[in-house]
Amino acid sequence: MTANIFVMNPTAAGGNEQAAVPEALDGLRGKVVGFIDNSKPNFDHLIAEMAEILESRYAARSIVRRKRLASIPAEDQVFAELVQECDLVITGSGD
Amino acid sequence: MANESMRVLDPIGVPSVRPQQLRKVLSGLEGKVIGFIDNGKPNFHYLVDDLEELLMQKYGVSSVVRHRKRGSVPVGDAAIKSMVDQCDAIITGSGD
Amino acid sequence: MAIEVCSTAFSGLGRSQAKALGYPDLPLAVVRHPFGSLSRAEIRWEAEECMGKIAAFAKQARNDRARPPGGGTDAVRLIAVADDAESVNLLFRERQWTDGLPIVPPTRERVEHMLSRSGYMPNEFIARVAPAFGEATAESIAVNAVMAGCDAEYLPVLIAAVEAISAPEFNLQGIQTTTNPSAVWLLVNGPIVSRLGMNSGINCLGQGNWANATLGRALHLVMQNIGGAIGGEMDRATMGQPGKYLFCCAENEAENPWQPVHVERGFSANDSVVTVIGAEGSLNLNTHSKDALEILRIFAETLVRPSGNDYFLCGEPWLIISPETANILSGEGLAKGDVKRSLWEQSKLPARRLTDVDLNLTRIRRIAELGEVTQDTMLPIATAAGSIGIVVCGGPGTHSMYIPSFGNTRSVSRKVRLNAYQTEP
Amino acid sequence: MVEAAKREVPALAICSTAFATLGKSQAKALGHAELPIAIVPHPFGIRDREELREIAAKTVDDIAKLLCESGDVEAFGKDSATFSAGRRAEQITVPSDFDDFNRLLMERHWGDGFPAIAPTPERVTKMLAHTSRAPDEIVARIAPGYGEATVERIAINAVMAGCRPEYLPVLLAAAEAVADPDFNLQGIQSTTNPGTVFLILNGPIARKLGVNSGNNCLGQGNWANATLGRGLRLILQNIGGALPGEMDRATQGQPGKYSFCCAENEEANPWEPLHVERGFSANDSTVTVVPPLGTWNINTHAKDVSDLLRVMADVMAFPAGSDYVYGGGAPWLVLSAEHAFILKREGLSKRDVKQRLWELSKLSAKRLSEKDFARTQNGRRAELGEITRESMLPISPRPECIGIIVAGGPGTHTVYMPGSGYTKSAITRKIV
Repeated sequence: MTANIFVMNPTAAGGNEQAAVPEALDGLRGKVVGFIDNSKPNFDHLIAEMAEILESRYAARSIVRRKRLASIPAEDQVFAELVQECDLVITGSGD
Repeated sequence: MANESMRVLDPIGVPSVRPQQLRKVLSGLEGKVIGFIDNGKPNFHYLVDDLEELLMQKYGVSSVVRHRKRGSVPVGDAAIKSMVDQCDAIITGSGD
Repeated sequence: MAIEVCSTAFSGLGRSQAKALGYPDLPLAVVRHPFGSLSRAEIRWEAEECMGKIAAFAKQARNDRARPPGGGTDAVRLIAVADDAESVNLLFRERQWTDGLPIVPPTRERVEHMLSRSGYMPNEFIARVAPAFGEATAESIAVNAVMAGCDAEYLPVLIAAVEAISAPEFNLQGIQTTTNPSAVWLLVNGPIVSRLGMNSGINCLGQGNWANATLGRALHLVMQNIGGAIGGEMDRATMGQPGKYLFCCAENEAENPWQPVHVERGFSANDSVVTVIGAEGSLNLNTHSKDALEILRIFAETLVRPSGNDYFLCGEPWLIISPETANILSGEGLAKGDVKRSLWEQSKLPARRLTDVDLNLTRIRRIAELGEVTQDTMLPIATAAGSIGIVVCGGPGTHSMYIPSFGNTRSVSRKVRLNAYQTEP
Repeated sequence: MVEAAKREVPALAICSTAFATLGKSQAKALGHAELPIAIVPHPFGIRDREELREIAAKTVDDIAKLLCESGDVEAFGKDSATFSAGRRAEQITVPSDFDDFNRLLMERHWGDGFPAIAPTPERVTKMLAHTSRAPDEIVARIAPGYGEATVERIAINAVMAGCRPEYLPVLLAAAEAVADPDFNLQGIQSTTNPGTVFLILNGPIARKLGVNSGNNCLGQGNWANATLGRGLRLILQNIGGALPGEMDRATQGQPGKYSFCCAENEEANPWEPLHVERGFSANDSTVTVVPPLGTWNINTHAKDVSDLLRVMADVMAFPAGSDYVYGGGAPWLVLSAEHAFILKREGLSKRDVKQRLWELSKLSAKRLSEKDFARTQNGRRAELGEITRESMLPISPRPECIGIIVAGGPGTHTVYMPGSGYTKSAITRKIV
């Protein structure tokens, strides 16, 4: 029989409070939707198509902000503006 | 606890060849043929040029035979055999 | 409200990071990967699909309000396991807490011993480590140091390294989550190098030295365990590189004809300093040239590659110069700054060597720095000559090394905090 | 030197100081510690003609003396470490405390710097159960020390690396592969280049052992990849005797010297997998050894075949590489599935890709430095004939020498691994 030893967990307490996602919207009609473009190839096209669908089919309005680089976070200011103006923000990752 | 020991197997590999006394010596350099295996590194051929001259001048070596090696690739058996047949002693080089 | 659009390949990253940051319910709309190679018609189709999902998310009432608070990993600090190497390693591997190599079991005794001489309090906060932004305390770093096999004396070096990787300009989030093969190269300078017996000479980036091996490894374990970057989940590396196990050496200050890196960066020669560099790989620069100008030309031509993030994003390339070659350059009267300037000038890449797609990306990313980029633009490898890093490492030999950078990263140096006990001669 | 001495001719080596340790250690490892070495200052490559003359004048007397005097025969046979007591490994007593055991490894230079699992007879026996080969069978002799890699010694090092018992057959095949003369392990292990050995697994065994062929397959996190790569490194160092600073002369080395192993992503590969290309059946399991000098990330979002090939070839051609100077046979590309897909979509076979890359990656001899050009003329004359500054140098003797596998997860990355220049070919062996 082998005795037990106690070992310590090497991961960290996230320290990140579990936050609730803000309440869902009651649909898209009349809402302002913001996009953050991650500058990856074709993502601009995807956004353009989605914006067009949003406007023509869901009667929403869209705003697009472009991140300079895919792999660095969007500037705080870009976020602040979008949050101010929009009911829904859509971000992207991947390529 | 700290003084307890266990048995483990030695991980080190050793060649199976038992050492043989391979070192052979010459009675002197007078009239001998010396072979150089040039490792192809920069300047080694100059060093061989100078050594050739000095060995002949100072020690009466009769001639020097050279084989130039290709980079880090081992010298082929045929080349070694040909050098061994021609020379009384062989000098190799490594490093640059 | 926020929704994230991810390509399939990144949905694991999106979900894991949202969860780690405390937003397990953040909606993700997933599109086909790689959408970069889809045609316009296919993109339209993906957009239709994706909008449908987004519209549904927008309406959906959250039905999972009763989620228990707190994540899972921090609930248990001590775990009981059978006291044999196989059981411990199996447990840690199952939980994805290792790099795949055997670890030293981080028992409370070992962790306490690791901390005992460091001068750090166990609960001392050091940094948050991306991408999960887990909290690195002296103790949680010490746990990973024990696992890696570090000696207690190494801990202050590791803690300084964790501070360094967490500096915003290092962009650890990018380094840890990219598809690029980016590792963290840990470079150590100052008196601590000889005190810990680190290798700065022959084979300094290779195996065989305990301090190099275990310090480099411990830093990557911290990045994985505290930073939460697990391969295939938040770590999206396409193939990665062996440097992701560890990438660590010291500068060969004794044979460096120039200022060592830490002095160049404003520290005193007597300070012990770590520098972290986001490295994409390592490329052997082998030339037997003994002529300074020719060496610089050969080096510069080797930097010029039409596929590197240094050019796409304007990076911070590093060169490890062998002592032999550094002495040839210095012998011709070249200061380190001269070498940097010459390399910077000679390594400008004609933009036409990039493919159209890559040139377009470069145009977007470097417009603020370079203005309009055309086929005729000569792209510098870095914003300024001074951004090229130069360090002298290694033993005899004509080999230098190019360490391309991840691009969106700047190296960071931090002084190692040593207490009186550790600085005793 | 040893080769000449074996033929009963007086032999002597001239070593520069930096290589004197290699020379001595290797002669000793081969059981000929008595063979004489004349030492010249390192590096002599940078000396001018006058300085060389002085070095020659100082050395000539040593040479004369060493060739004619019998020297310190006492030294011969003193060190029992150079003797083989037999083919089975000896049992030794070590502390059972984990930390003390690891300290001992450090002191004896029996490892790579990481904690190791103690190779107890029980663990080694358990591992040996996974092969039908006898423990004392010699699988290979590992350069530069030419230590006997018996089945048992390979198992011992595998245990230390942390391998599971069922990984043993992979390392047996890998040890055979690295010892193939065309691989030139002596060159890889003792060079100043950052040479190492990259292991590629193919066939059913990769899945069976859970070897990572996808996301981050060259990075950390997978038990099989990590310990198989490390297991081979311990074999190379402990059995081959390539201790850094002694016989291992790497100027800086590279992180791939700790562990460098993955499986081919056969599912994502649009072509035939590597082992099938090399004449094995798809159901065979194989290991392939490759000698990379580093890793270079080819990151391109190109979606067009000619763009993609042009960029890859442009990356391969650079004037500070060993491939062009020595004309070796193992430059290697690990393609992402996305890049492979683009190439295949346009109808290119793997062979076509190699042919196109080989043509496009020719390097103008003008770009080499004077000294490297002179080496190239010497090193590749037999292959290419007379080389002038106008010559266009191919990266390898033939297009087929360029190695290609498909591995990794999603992403627009291909990893280029330049070859060590003096390996004739990567080597594949069946795992049985």
